[in-house]
Amino acid sequence: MSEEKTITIEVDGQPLETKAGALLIDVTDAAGINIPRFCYHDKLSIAASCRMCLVEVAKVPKPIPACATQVMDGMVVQTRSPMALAAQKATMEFLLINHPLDCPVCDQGGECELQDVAMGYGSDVTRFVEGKRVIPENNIGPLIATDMTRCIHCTRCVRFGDEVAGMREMGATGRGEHMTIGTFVAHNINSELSGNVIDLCPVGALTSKPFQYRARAWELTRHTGVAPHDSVGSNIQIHTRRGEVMRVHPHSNDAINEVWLSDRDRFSYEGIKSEERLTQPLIKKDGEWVETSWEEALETAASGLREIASADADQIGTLVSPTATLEEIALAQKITEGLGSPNIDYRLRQEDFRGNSRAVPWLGQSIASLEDVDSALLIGSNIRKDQPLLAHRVRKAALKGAKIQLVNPLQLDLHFDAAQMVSDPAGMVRNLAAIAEAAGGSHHLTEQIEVTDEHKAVAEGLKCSKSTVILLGNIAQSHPDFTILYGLASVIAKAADAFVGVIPMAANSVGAAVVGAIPNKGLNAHAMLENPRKGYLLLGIEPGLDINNPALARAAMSGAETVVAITAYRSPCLEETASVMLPMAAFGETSGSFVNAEGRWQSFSGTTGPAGESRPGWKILRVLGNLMDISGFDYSSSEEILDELRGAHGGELQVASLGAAKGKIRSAVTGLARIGETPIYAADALVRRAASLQETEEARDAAVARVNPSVAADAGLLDGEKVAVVQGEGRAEMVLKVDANIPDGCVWVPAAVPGSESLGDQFGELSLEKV
Amino acid sequence: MANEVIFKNRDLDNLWDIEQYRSRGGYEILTRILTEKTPPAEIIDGMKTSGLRGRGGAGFPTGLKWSFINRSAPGDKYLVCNSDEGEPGTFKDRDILRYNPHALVEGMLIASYVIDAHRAYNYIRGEFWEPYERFQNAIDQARAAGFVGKNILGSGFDCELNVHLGGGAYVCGEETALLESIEGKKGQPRYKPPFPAHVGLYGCPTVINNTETLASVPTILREGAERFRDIGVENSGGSKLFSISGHVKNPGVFELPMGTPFSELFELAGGMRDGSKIKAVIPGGSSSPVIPGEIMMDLTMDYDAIAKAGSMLGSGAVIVMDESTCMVKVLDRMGYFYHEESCGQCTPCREGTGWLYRIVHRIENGQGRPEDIDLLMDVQNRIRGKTICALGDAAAMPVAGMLRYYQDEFQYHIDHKKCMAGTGA
Amino acid sequence: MSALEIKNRNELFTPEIRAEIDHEIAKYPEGESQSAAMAALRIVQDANGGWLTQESMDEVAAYLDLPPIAIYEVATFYSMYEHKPVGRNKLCVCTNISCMINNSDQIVEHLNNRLGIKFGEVTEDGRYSLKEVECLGACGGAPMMQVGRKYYENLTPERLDSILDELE
Amino acid sequence: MKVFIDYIRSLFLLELLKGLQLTGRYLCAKKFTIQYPEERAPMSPRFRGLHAQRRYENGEERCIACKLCEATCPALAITIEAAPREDGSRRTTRYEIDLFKCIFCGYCEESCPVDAIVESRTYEYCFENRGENIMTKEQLLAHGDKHEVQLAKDLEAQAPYR
Repeated sequence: MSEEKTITIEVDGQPLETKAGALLIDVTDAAGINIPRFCYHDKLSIAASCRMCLVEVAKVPKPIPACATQVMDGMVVQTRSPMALAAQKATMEFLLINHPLDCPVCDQGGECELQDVAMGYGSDVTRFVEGKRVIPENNIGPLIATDMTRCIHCTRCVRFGDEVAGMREMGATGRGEHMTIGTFVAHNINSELSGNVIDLCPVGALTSKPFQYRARAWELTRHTGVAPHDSVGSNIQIHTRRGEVMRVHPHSNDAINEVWLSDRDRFSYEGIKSEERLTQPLIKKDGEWVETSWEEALETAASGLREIASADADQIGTLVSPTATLEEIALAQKITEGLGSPNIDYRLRQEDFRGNSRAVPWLGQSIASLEDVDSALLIGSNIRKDQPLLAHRVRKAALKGAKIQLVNPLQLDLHFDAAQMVSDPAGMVRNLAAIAEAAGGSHHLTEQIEVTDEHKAVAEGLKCSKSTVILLGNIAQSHPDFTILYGLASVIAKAADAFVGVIPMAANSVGAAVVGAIPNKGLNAHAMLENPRKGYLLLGIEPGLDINNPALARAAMSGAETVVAITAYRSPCLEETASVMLPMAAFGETSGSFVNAEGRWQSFSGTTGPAGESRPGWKILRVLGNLMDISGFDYSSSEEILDELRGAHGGELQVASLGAAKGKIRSAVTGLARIGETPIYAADALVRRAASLQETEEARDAAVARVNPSVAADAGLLDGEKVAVVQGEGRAEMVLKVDANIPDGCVWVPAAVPGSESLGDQFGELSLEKV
Repeated sequence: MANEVIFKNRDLDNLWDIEQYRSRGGYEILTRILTEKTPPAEIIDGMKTSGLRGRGGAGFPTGLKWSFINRSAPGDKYLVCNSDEGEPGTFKDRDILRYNPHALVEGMLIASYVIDAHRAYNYIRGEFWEPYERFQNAIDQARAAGFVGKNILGSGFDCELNVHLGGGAYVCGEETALLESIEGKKGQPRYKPPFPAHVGLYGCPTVINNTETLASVPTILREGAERFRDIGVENSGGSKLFSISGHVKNPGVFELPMGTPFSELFELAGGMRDGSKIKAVIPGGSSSPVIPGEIMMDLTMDYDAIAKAGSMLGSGAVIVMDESTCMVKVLDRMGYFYHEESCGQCTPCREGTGWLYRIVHRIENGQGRPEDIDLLMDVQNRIRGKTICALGDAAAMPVAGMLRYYQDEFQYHIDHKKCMAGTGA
Repeated sequence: MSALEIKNRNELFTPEIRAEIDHEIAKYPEGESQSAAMAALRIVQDANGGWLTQESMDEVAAYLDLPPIAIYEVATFYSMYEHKPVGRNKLCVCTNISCMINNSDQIVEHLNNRLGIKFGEVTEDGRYSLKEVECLGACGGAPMMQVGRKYYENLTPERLDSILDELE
Repeated sequence: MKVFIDYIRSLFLLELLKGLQLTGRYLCAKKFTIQYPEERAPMSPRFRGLHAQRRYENGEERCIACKLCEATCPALAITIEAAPREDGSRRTTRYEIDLFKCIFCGYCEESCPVDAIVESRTYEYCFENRGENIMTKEQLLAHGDKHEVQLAKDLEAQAPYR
């Protein structure tokens, strides 16, 4: 009420209108009046501890911190009066007495807040003649380099861990001058948002390890871009130097990623420089891969596909990665159509295609609005790992008191309070059906469903809130009963007056659906492999890792006559299956567009030239189209393609049903059921090659089989033992980890990790064998 | 006129026993308030009349503090007693806890009633194990007698009384640091506003009073606010416990009316030991600026008189130093104390206290530089008034005080790399 | 840490220690068990011969359902928590002003000579350790020291000797 | 009349003698010319010749890859790439000076916080092949090693004025 009142204050003689109750520092920032600060950050709580923002306020005898002062009507503030300046200079001197003079070797040099403020408020001579404080280092993992001797104790990193990342991993131990920021005990920082402390740290105490010593801020060219992994579409700044991507920073956008960036988006750029980058076109000649010219490679690819198409166009199948750009996907679709084939799909990790293919699976609302929900039901979603910044929004809602409930095949380690209903994959369907019944909805499942008090509680939680959202995540989309799960979610939504959405898996999943990379009466991603085609066109895919059933994919492709792979990487499973590899520009090297979870079209331009002989995907596809004499392939820029796409598909996204709650539950198994999650750092080809991310505990712990203690005991297996996971014909050896978070009757065997290439569906029956 | 309030019944043996305490009217006023349901506003008025000011050091009027609590606001309210006695020179609360714990229990219960708090905590510093046991015993006895717990004396008023032991941190004597400490965190003071009366313990309205303040409450209410007020002088009502230590013959705690001449207190403490001559007095705990003995002899012990002389009455901790005392060494030790006890949260105190200590320490060790006195003065000035809590000021003020009266000693140390003749024995 | 997560809350500490900590938790409003952190650390430290190991701090964190760093912060902030082994008798000698001007230096020197250790050290037999502490609020009895829970005031070298002899 | 006087003057070759007088004076005066390359002109310690990189006495290279020289170079002649060395220290992996671009302004030397890059007294060098104009880190260090004694002396001489 009074908060909304507009008041007038005076700062440095300048009258400012503002809302009552606003913080002085926000008001001055908005007016362009600079007050120096270190501990204040608009996304974190107020510490008021650095004392750099002290200003003089009329009628207050002492200087007061602008960051902790709410404005009041008629307040007269002076930010540069003798009293204010003296206070600011005093603080500056105190901060500098124990700060090392190692700017020349400090990575923050050139973009250091302390350096900048010291230029304005510091003195050029120190009066402190004693030895400076030195803090011993702790290694906190492969992503963040520490030099705590430089720390100025602003506690931004500590507050970030507590308030944003939801993991209190860092703290301020000791007291007084001996207070030390750190983990106290040497251990790695494991939050999936940990990299943000690098941006938050005003000095060089926390810097990026992969970027360490590699470049200076002043020599970098900044390009805005869009992160290529999750479907948030985080805005980023790609920093390049001499044609090389040096690092990635967040680009603030309150509607999308605010000021944050997930570690995956921040550090995956290392994958661009992978040794596995394909830099020269390759052709398989007599079973051997040989480097060749673009002309020959393109001719081979075009003629191979054209020959098959001219005999029977239906024998062509196109699989596109949902991390490819909109333009690339659209051209791949156009080529497929031009060849006369209806078979194209981007839903590589989906198993259940019973539902409506033409409906676009998307969030159904804005990303920002997620933080305002009162209640949320997440179905089959490890949201924290799959979509770290969506999880951050949900966490914000939870902190505001929203009731978050999850139906999942494993117990998640979440950073917010949530009720988790855990069961095997088939149980998820039953649980959801029971919740639907408890909520008063009806379904047409063939099975009898038992409704317990737990289900009633979930239903109640959903019904008695004002704004409720039901979201289906990655696990749900790979689930053998995705359609039914969606149908049940819709039933619940109807009964609870809620909103249903799908959390798209990848950066451009929504885009791929929008531009129609979905079979129109043709074969879907699964059917194309179940009924092997003679020719495949693969866009940005590694068949062993990016597809729900890699065993099926590899078998189908190995038997095909022509497999044209447009790829940025030369990977073993492509060497095994493809017949031509066309080197494609990787992340940061090509222009294009992504459509994120909320349906926002975001375009970006190339920041560096493509590596070696590789070329942007859209150019490769355009030439392929030309060579195959398909009309309408005379674009001279990716913008032209985009303009065409905007015209055809640029309308507002509609929420359409993806499936109904009817039919048979397919996920029921008789033996052990596989829970085939895609680990966070295995999600796509780029991140799989990001060296530092692969060194994190999260990545190192990923390629294991997890079972709960009772399953382990039944099978007579021990923690840390090597076991063979047998799924159909496939067999993979993995280390067994006993993990109480996995439900009975299940084995968590991840997809997209080394060893999983020979396995089958992400969800299905398997058995464990002793090795 | 001595021993009028808290130490009134000190002549009784085992005053810490509830029976003894009750034999002289203990718990009468609490019983009356609870049975008569005295309106809290009336009690607050009484406190205001009494002129009782916080005895912890800051001297904030107690009645006014209590009146800040909005009794009708929903949610919990808390009363916290600050027995984290740590100001060097102060040792009065220890004696209250040891010899008259029931006065404190009764005072805490009355205050809780006034602000409608159903939980009250006494934060006793962790080293005070013996006083803690005495006080805990007093609580147990009071509980057994029906003064603590649910539905006290059938009045419908509930109040749980508990002790929270500290862990060894001077800064926890600062009220918001103390609240953080009760919440199980590091004792780092909070930025104010909001003040504890609005956002205190667990985010609820909270009153924090010193041990001596709360222990005075029963007597004040029982014997009349006017009587208490009239014991003292204007603007400094009642009597006060003075802890006197240092080079006096009989150091100890003395309860004297406010406004008593220092010379009288000095006499009570037996005057100087071994016939030495008085040099300087720290009148209100180590944070208060030092005053030369001859000036001190003409002062009275009340807030205004001491303030006029450029120092503070603080917690009433008087440290007397004789002529053999080297003031550089004293400041060196005090500097070390504040440097060690700074919580580390805000910059001027974290970095500045260490700097002050290092400068004084090098002067003391014969490595002083000619510019050091100006530097000391400047650094203390740069800390003052710029920190979150008063610890920064507490560290800075003694430096200014020392330099005001004893700069020559510092200069001598710098010039001759040793103590001035006759000091530093 | 993960090992502790698996551990049941009831497997931490002995039943007596658990009861003591639970008693402390009960002093505070529901959901505010963090308030008992300091008491829990004190109890665990006492049971562990006067100092805290990292494991014991982790256990306290697990028992109170707090992130370990929250406990490390508390345990390193307050001076009464020890992070290195101490002697059976931890002699905490005050050297603050009132004690200093009453010759605490002499007391310290006497202890240094008699025990052969300095502040922060433990005698070889583990009987004594020496610690410099700030004002303990007994300036009237300066110079003074605390051993265990007891205050010893008005110290003189002679009195010290007899006190030390009594301590086991 | 004037013609007559000029005639007499020319008879006595007065002009010539006047000229020879100057010649004679310089014949006896101290010589300015030096016999390069046998003889060398004196050099200031601030002479800005060919670049060198210096090492510490223990053989450790001084350069810490702070990149200030690269930033300050007005001719963009310096190219540096850096990375952590195995021992974790900050070191250059590439340090090149393009002598075609270099204008010998000495800013690199002035900006260096550790006196690593210096301009030596060497001014006699030539390139015979394309590409030799780029001085690599190895060449710079080798040059520095060769002239270290002189470089250290020159830096010391300049020290009071920096």
